[in-house]
Amino acid sequence: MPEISLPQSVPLTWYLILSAILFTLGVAGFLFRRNVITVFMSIELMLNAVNLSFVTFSYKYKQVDGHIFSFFVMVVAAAEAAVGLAIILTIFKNRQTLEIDEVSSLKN
Amino acid sequence: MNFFIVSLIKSALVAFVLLTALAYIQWVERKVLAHIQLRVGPRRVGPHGLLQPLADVIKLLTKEDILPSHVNKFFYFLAPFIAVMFALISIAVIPFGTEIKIGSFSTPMQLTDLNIGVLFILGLSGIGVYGVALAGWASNNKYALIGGLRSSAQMISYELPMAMAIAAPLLMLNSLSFRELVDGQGGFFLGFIPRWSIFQLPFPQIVSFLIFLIAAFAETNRVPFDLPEAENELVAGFHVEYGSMKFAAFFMAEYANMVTVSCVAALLFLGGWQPLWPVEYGSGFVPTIIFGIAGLICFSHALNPARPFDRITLPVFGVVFLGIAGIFLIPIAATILLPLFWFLAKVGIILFIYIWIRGTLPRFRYDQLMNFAWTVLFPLAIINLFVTALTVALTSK
Amino acid sequence: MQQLWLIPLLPLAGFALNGLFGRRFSKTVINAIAVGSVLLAFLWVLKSLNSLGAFSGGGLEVPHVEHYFTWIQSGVLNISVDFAVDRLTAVMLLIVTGIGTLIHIYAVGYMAHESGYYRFFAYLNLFMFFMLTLVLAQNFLLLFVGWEGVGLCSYLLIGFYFSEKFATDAGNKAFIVNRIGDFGFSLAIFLIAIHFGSLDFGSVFSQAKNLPIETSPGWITAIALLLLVGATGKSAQIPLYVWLPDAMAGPTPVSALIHAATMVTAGVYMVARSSSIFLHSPMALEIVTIIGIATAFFAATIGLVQNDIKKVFAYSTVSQLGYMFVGLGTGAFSAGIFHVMTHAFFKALLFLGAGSVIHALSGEQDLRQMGGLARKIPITCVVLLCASLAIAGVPGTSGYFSKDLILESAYQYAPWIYWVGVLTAGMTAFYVFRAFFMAFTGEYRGNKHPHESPFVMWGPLAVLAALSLGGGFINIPKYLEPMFPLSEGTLPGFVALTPAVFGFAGIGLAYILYVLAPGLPESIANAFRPVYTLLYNKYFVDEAYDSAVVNPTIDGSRSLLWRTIDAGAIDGTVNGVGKTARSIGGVLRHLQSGYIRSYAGWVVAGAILVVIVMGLKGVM
Amino acid sequence: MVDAILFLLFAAIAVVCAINLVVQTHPISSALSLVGVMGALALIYLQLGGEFIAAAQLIVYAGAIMVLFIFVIMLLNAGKERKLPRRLWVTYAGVPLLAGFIGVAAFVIERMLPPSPGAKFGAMTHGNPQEIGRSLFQVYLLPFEVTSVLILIAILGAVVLASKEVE
Repeated sequence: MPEISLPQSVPLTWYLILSAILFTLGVAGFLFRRNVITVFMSIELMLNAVNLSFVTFSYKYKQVDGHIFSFFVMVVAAAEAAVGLAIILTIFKNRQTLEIDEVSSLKN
Repeated sequence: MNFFIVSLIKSALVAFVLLTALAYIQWVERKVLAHIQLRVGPRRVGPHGLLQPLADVIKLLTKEDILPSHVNKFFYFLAPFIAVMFALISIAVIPFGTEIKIGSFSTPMQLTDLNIGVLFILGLSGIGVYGVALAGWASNNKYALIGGLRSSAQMISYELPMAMAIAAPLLMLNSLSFRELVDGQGGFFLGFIPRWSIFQLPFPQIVSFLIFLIAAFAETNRVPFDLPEAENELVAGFHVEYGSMKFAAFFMAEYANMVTVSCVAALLFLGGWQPLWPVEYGSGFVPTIIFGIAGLICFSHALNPARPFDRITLPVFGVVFLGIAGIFLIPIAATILLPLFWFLAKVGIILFIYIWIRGTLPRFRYDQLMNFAWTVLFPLAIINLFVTALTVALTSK
Repeated sequence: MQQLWLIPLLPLAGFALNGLFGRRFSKTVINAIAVGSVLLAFLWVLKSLNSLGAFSGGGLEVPHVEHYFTWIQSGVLNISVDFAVDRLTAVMLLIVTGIGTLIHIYAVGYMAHESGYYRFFAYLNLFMFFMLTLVLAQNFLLLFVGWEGVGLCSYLLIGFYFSEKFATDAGNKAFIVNRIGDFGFSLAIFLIAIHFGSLDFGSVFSQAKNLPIETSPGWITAIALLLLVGATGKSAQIPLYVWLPDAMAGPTPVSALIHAATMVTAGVYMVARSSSIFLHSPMALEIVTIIGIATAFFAATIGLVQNDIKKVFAYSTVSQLGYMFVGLGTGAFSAGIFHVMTHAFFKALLFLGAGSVIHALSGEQDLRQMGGLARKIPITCVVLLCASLAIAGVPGTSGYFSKDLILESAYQYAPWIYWVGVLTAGMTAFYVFRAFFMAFTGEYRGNKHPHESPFVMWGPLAVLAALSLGGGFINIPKYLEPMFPLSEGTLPGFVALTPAVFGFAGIGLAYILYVLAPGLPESIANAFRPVYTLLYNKYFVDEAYDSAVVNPTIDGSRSLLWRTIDAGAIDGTVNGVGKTARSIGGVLRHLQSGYIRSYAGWVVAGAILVVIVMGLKGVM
Repeated sequence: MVDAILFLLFAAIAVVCAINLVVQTHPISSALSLVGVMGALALIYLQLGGEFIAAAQLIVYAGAIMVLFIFVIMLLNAGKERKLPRRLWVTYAGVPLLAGFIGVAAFVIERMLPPSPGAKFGAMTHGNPQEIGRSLFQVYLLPFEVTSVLILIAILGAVVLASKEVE
């Protein structure tokens, strides 16, 4: 079997690819899960993936800005979680369901 | 590789000491509570029940390991591990004293000096919640569930005031590494008042210390904030379904958290291993005197023993104490041990306060708890932080 | 820096306070704010002018400019908000703030029983703000801002009794007619910006000075004429004077302040300000003169037969403005400004006096319903007498000096203009005193119970009376000489005398017709019935405008714009768009499942597409 | 060498947890796997020299947000998703499509990113709290303040939504 040789330092593309994978998985979760909370968590997963690429580029350019941005992303995610979960609670109160497809009053 | 070996040795040492300490803290707690309530406490196993912890461990190990049928197995097993793991990890960044120098070789009395140690501790304490929450959820039992809910809510709520309170000394000492923090608290005002955070102007530092202590009580689910495991409401709260070693894990986790929090308090507010007054006024002899007195007391008691075997045990303890007192007189040993002594003394005092309060105070009601967190503690912490920041900004040139 | 910005800002603050919170204020507070702000502005004017040495000999020969901030910066055009004071501005400032203060005080008494009290004073303060901006502005655009602002305020105040149809109509009329003038003005500004590359007075006029005098009409003439259009709009000259008489629908203090003393003279000020442009276009000057004299004459003739006291004074305002334009056109700019000042005095006084009469008769404006008021309201009678003397140009009064200067320069320019002017002066004297006699002598014909006005009203009147008698001795032309050199050259002696003679003649005639032989005017009117009707109906100018301009416009817009274009074309297109959209949407509607995840699916598909395309690009 | 091994380790953890998040039918399992992802990412941040971000990731995300999630899940006592007869192609075409897309993305990244020196632990020293604080309170002060306002609004919104009045 061919022996694999690991590079001395991790190519930045690996990080980006990881971030891409995570993001795609997040999208998949968003699309294929029907539980509101899981969907919401998939969104968080996507945000995390984005953060990863932020941090990576901030490493590439040896600047702190990327970190700042991901910090902001976190803050926004926190706010989003607060409101989103409140909304979910309300939905549950009103409809006794977490199935996202049953919350489709937008239709017609 | 040298680094790895040293780290291995140190971590093994710390682990051993910590685990034993946990066991014995529990013994101390039982004793103190007993005395507060005018009881004797454990005294059957070994002299003054000193071997009680050992007996407990054996009991817990040998108990039948029950697996309730209705639980979610994976999480049911995962929860205690999470709890104990994160409780124990956090000790890694706690420094116990200054550098150890033996010849050319020197290493800090600390597993790793993270330059964001404080944040590290905060993060771990945040993750520690999962243990409790999962336990409560996985046991699939309404008491456990309520306990889990309570503790998760309570921990989230009290983390904010805690972080705020911590932020105040960080502001003044301008660092996040425990070692630098402690070094920053060295020295004395007017030559005799120590420069510990709680003595620092702006005087609200005492406030932040209190806030931190209260929040810490809540974080560790201790009385008066022990609602997650309130026996008379929730049977035993989140760990009602746990037995034997898994229960022990939660137990250890709780005490480990106590220790960590006390260490943090000592490091951030009480100046870590900085002595209470300068060496030139003989603060170096405090341990010697204390242990000496202890030894003498042992001997005096041995003269008229309360129990037959005290005739043997007390002198032994007397000798041990005097020996320790002697060790503190050896200069090389002293350089290493004095800081250790001061640090452990402070931690011990805080731990004693823990136990004391448990023996004294009743329990909050849940809504009172939440109200207290959000309407009293949190604003107070913010104001305190603000005042501190203002003072720092004004005093710093 | 003299902090000139404070001058307009004070009334603005007053406006803000009264406008926002006036509803809750008590009348005393409103008075304090409104009058106080204007009074403060006046005092500040005095202070800054004093510290600029305006009252000493050589002060303010060069304008004192204050730059505040750059307003518009586009290419070469750099318009900044600057205020400037030179002697001309100083005179205008004093007139505006001084008279303004007096009229504010007067209004406190006059409006005491009106509703919308705070609204009135808020508008009045706003007007002061814009007027001062207009006067202080150092470039055309800022001046235009003030210009439009005063227009707005005049609209608001004419329509103050907005419950009355005629008031709102008058307001609209004033506004629309002014639009025409402002259109010309804005065109002029564009031309200036094109040709001088700047709107700043300093640079524009300094460039203009070096230009050759246009013998044949060129772009300078164009600019001048367009400016003139604007001026005719604002200063109620032929052909755009029609709004001013109707503007009397507003409260009398408004008529006095805006439509007699200050705003309507803005046009005169503007022409005088841009004198260095006009001086380079003799043709424009000629047109100015002709318009002025024509306006003066026709307005006077109309004024002869009006029965509404305020209408009479309104037409006399128009005709006096005509005089000012004659002054400007004949190159005696300083005389024009001089007349602006004196006219501000006596015309404000006339209106306020009329207002006092109306107040006394609780709203009666028809001269035929008055008479014999001299005994009932003596003070008003006296002050009105002073004003009438002044406007009639009785020697020694303020009106005499300014009018005389204008007529002299008119004589140098062209004798026939002089003679028309003199004739007009006679008529002016006649109709003013006609009104005076009809109001104050003879028997009281009305059925009201006249009562003298309170002090707050006749106090200002007294001050104005003093000014209109003695104001002529303030030698404005001398003061303005550094800007507008006086024309020297000797004139035949009669030039200075004839106007006075005609004035006395007019007074005498009025005395004969309305005091000695009250029946005579009726018979004369019957004798010259057609002429009388013609005059009484103001030459049917309004009707002419209606049939010539207004109705065609209305019909055109109704039939063509509304029915055809709007209803047909535009609505058709809009509805058509709507229909198509709906039909397309009907198809696309099936995409909108209402399931969030299906939406997200589409988004993702798009994203994937983008990524793939980018990837291909990256590869290629 | 070590860097690579560590990275691969953490990356593996992250990916496995993420997949688990997607495939698990019970929200709490998903939540925990998400926490796992976050932990792994925090370690990766550390490797990239983002000390502060790593800590923040732990404290804010794992310590607060996810606890909130779990709290809500426990509060609503949400059960498994009920199985739907989902169409075959979703199951059998979805996964390969996903993999294919990820491949494309990876390819694109490889091609488009200019070659640059790889990451080594400790090579990036700007991620420490001091630097973050400095640029946060000097360069990005306004965004920072705005975010705080945003948070305030979010809190209010949450309170209003979750209050009893909602029927």
